[in-house]
Amino acid sequence: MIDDRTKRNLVREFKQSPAAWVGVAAFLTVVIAAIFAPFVATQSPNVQNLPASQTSPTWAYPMGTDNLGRDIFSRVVYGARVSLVVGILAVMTSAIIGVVLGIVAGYKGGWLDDVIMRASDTMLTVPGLMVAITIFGVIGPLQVSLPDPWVMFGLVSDRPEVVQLPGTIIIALGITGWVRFARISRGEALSVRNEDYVSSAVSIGAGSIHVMKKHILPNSLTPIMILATIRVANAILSESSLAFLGFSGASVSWGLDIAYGREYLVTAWWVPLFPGLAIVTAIVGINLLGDVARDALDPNLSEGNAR
Amino acid sequence: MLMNDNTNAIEIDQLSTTYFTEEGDVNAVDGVSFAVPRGEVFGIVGESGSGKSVTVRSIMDLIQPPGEITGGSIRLQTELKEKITSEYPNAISGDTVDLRKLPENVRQWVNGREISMIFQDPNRSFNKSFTVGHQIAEAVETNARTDLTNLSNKPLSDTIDSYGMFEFMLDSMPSKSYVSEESMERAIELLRKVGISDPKLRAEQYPHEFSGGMLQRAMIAQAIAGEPKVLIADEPTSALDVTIQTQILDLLDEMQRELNMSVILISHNLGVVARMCDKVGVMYAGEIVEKGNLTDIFENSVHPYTDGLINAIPSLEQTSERLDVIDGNVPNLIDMGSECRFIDRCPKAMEKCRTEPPTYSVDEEHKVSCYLADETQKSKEDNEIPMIKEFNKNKDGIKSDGGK
Amino acid sequence: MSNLSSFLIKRLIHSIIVFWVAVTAIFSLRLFIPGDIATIILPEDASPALRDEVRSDLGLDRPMYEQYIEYVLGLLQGDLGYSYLSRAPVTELMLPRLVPTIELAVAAMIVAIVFAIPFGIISAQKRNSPTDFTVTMGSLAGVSTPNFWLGLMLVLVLGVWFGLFPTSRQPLTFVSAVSILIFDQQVYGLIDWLRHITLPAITLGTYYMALLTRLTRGGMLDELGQLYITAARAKGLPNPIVNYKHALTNTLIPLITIVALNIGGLIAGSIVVEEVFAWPGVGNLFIDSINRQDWPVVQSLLIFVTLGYVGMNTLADILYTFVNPEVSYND
Amino acid sequence: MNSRVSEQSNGAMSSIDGNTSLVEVNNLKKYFDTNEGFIDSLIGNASNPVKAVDNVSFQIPRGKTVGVVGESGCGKSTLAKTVLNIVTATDGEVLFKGDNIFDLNKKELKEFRSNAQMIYQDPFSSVNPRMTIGDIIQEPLDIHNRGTKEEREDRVISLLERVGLSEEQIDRYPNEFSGGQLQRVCIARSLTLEPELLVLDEPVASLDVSVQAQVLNLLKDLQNDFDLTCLFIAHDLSVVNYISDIVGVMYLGKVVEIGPSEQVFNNPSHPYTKSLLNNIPRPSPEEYHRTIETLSGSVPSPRDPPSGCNFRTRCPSIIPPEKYNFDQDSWRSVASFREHFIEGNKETRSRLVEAGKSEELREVIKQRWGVPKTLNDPNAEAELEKAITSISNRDFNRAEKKLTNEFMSPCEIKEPQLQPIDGTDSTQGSCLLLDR
Repeated sequence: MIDDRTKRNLVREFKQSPAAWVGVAAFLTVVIAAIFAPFVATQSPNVQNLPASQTSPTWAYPMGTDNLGRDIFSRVVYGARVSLVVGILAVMTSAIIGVVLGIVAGYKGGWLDDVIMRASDTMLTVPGLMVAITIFGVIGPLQVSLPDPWVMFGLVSDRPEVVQLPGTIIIALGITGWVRFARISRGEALSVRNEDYVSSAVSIGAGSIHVMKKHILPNSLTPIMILATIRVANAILSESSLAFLGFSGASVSWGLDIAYGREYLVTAWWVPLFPGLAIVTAIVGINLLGDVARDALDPNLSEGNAR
Repeated sequence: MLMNDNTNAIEIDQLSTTYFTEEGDVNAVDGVSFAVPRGEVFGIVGESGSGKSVTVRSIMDLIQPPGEITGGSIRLQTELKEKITSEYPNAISGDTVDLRKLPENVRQWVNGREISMIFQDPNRSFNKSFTVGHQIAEAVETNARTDLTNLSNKPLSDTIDSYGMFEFMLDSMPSKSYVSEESMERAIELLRKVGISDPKLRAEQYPHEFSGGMLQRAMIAQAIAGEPKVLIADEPTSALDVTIQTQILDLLDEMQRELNMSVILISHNLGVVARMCDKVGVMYAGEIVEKGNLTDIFENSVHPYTDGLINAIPSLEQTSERLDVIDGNVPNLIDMGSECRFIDRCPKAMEKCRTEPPTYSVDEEHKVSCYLADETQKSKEDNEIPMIKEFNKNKDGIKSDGGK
Repeated sequence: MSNLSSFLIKRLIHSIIVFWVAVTAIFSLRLFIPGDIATIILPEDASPALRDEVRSDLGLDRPMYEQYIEYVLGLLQGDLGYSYLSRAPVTELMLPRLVPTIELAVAAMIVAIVFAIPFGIISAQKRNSPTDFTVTMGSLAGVSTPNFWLGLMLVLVLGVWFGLFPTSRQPLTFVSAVSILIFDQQVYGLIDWLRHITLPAITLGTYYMALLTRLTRGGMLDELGQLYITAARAKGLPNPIVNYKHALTNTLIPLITIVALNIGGLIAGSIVVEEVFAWPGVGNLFIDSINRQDWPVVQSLLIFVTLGYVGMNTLADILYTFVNPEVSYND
Repeated sequence: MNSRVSEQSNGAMSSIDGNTSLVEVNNLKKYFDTNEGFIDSLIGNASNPVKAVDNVSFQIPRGKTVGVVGESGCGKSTLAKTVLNIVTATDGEVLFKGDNIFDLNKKELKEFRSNAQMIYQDPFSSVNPRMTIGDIIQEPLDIHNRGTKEEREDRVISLLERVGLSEEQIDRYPNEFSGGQLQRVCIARSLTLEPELLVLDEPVASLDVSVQAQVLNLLKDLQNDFDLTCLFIAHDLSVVNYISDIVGVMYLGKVVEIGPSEQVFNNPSHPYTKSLLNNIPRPSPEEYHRTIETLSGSVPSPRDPPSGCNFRTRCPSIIPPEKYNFDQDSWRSVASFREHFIEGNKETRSRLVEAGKSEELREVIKQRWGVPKTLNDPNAEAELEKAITSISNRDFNRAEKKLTNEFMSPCEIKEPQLQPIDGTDSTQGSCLLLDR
């Protein structure tokens, strides 16, 4: 998928803009924390150690402890897991549904286009967060727990074997997300459809499946990729907001810890501070990577001499 | 031809503009020189990538980063010489003013008053959110507000900078508008002058309600608002149909004669150039390779590129079996070597073409930078080094042809 | 039929269809609600007979389409039904909370626009300069900061440590603050209102400000690259006219529709911000009704938001046609 | 391209027998209706279609090139797309080797598609930026899945070399090529399936002169080697003259003149063709300030074309009414006064009335539309005077009726038909002047 021209653009991108490096650094820290959580975390996130409750950040507890003496650093590291998984899963589901519907609606047009566009108009009238909260009200937290591979293979001990994920949030974000993808890919399909290379393929006798696969989709990918990065960032924001409001099934989550830390805002300011910083780091990383992807994938951003 | 008798409205000498891109320094314009006597039309012909558009935008100081004018001088004949001499003595050379030696704001002020420009695509040259009449009146208003012909005693740069952020805030109040009543009248008068029917009504309309030809007329009206000495037309009719093109070319001709302007006409269409121009310069890869009057260029041209260009056009009268063709493509202008830039496409390339050919004078007006000129007529070789030429001119202004 | 009026009617019909579909979707929530309404309302030990009586009283035993028609007709007359818990009409519950939410939303929008437009312009003017870099990084941070965490931090730093802003909860409404100003010429009402609304407005407005700055900067850069700007410079126009009169107007026109489209984001944001500042707005009511399964209130709030959104969008489209001359004639 | 002389004998138009013409277009119409949405019909927006192609008929003889020229908005591009059934026609038929391509079923249509290819104006937008050059040329073979993988690759390489590109460029991307090179790739792609018919929609319009010459030479050679029949659309008459055997001139959706290009270019008969040829600046010193009689105004909107002959609003030789003898200038001035007055809005009429009595009114009319003080034909002058007096005493309808009855040109009533022009072999023109 990555052709050599995109590689050249990527190299140029990283050579020139420091922002690209910051983006990669931020994103990688979050990804590594998420994948190797048991190793990175100094102790299990749920272990309570009452005598050490509310200690300010020291070497033993780099981010201090909450009132039950739980190590904030470990909780933040495990929180990365929930946020990333939710972000990626939600965006993947909404991307697949949205892009397929959008491309077909944009290229085929006709009644399918009208139906999809009317449905997406209606979905957009209510903000995603409210829809998510309503769905939560209807079907409850729907906890999903996945076994932690590291612990399962016994590579590490006294860490939680199970990762609890907020099922409802993933579904809700998936449902509200597809609309954005549908609109973007429909717009792209509409504009690509008028290009001469598409009408040339049609005039050679290509079927619509062939045209959509070979011409419409590849040339609509750039804006979809950029939207994907924005939606991942947005999903993480929504997940933490919902957790903050109490609508999340996960046991460890950045939003939850911030809500939890609210009472101790004055006495132990570090409890709500660090999870928030973690969220900002993750989203800044993703947004910067989105900018890099946009420049790298742009087909006409190449070295043609000054015409 | 830097004739001393002040017949030249504008003289361009060794103008160079370079684009500093990541891939390398593209010298889009490299040592271009020509002069346009008052009331004459000078045509610049060339294909895309030859640098003709960059040349005229450099004259108007419209080059945006990463582009930059890196050399040469743009000398303009202007009655305001005394005013300028008193404040910017170093900008004076002979009886002309070198625009490149003027500060940025004065240079900007010259646009629209001494030199103005019309562009190829009229639809994109007007702001779609304002009426055509208003935009023309803007041009009139700018000239009126800093009209120096009455040579007020205030220094030049003060009058120019009199319009800043504060004045703009004031003018954008609904009650007060930058454009005064008189300017609007003058704009309507200009619209009538360029042949637009019921101009009062049309002035209130927006650019998208004009046809291509009508909008180009409006652009010409806007360009002559300040009665400039020099008018630059960058491919004025390339986006128009043939029948409309003739109307616009006739209008340009009429305006040029009426205001006795010098015109620099840019075009890739040799027919348009033949119809309008007194003298023609053929540009290739950032240089003027041949320049002269119409018969020099169309009938006894020396440079192989000029021949190739003329023979490549299919003729209307008879149907030739095959067009004789220049093979290959325009070279990439990054870090050009010193050899002739046409060398790898030239059917008559010689070994000595490896070094940059000097400019030969076939006759008084006909200049060509190609060794073939040397071969054919053994014409007067002229390769004075530019520095000495500069010195000669200032010393006693003797006539010295030079420049490619 | 002039082009313009046929465009307006087309736009209205479109909005009505969208609103109607949304209302139907919200109504159909009733099918998915877990358990039985009566069980939610009555204590566990209530007898089945009592439950049936409550159900028929609320009209839940009639076929679904009848309930739907009754619901829609009720909507048209502004009757949003009764809260399951407090038995009070939903309108009574909602209206008093409307004012604080609208105040907050408008304040947040003002904060966003007042800072975003100038920042966007300056960073576009001085491209790749230090100011441009700081503004871009600032707006990136603004877009990546969760508003509830930002609120907490503002309260901590500005409220607790520096004590500039009150952290207590009883704000006056703008109307009462102004009435104090007018009737008994006391300015304390207004100051108090201002001190209370600043932090929530900044919290809610930050995301918006960052978004608008990026859009203004991008739009301005696009416009400055257009041929008509080069032509304006060739005309000898002074810089303020070229940059602000020509480039800025064309940058702002598309922003109208984008701002309207993002109203949804603002309402969602206000739910979270109201939770952080315990702001007595519609957001709080929404969360309580969800937690307490008070569905009529939830549905009415959803419909209210939809109405607001559809209304704002139609308004934005109409405004867009008046501002952008090209659109109104040949839509 | 066999030389022009031999072609004269079997005149393209005269021999109507089926086998010499590969394509026959009869009464082709394509109307674009903008207001047919569901909500539009609800509000009752009247639908006035844009008549892009309005009843066009011509033949393309096998092995020949038919050129179509005309200004922008005359419908030549729509014609190209409708002939290949890429855009569905409103009416009429297109016979390819005898059978109408509009009635073909899906399979037959795909077969026709492999036989008829199209080349577009902008090379940069007619190739998929994300495909390599090799894939682009090979795509037609993949669509019709002809031959094995190796056969397809060999075919692509041979075509690449045939159009003047080299084999190593096969894996390069479009943004590494110039406009001229990309147009060669499009030509190679169109020849992969060895079509019989090639439709070219302004193929060299966006290329520079030297590159244009290279592509035109390539097209001429390929037409002989591949025995192609071409429909060549362009706005540049010299290019069409160079490449086509038969030329059709279009104006506002209709063909106003069609015939052997030698004939049409050297002695055109239709006034529009004459002024089109006259308006083109020649690249030679004699062109300097050559006086050209320019056409007034611009192309009217295709949404409501002028009644009768579409060209009448700009025609330099519009036919005056038979009953008076007018010279062309005074007739044109009276016609334009009448037209402005009848469809003129309140403002034009009120300005006329303010002028007061008929003498000053006559002066205003002379000044505004150039109507001479006294017409040379006495009874025409009398009629005009009557009309003007009724205007001055505000009786607009009487003035309108008078002007319409007395000063109506046949060009405004009768719509000219395309019919052979005597004195030419097989050239057709549609102008009332021709059947005098």
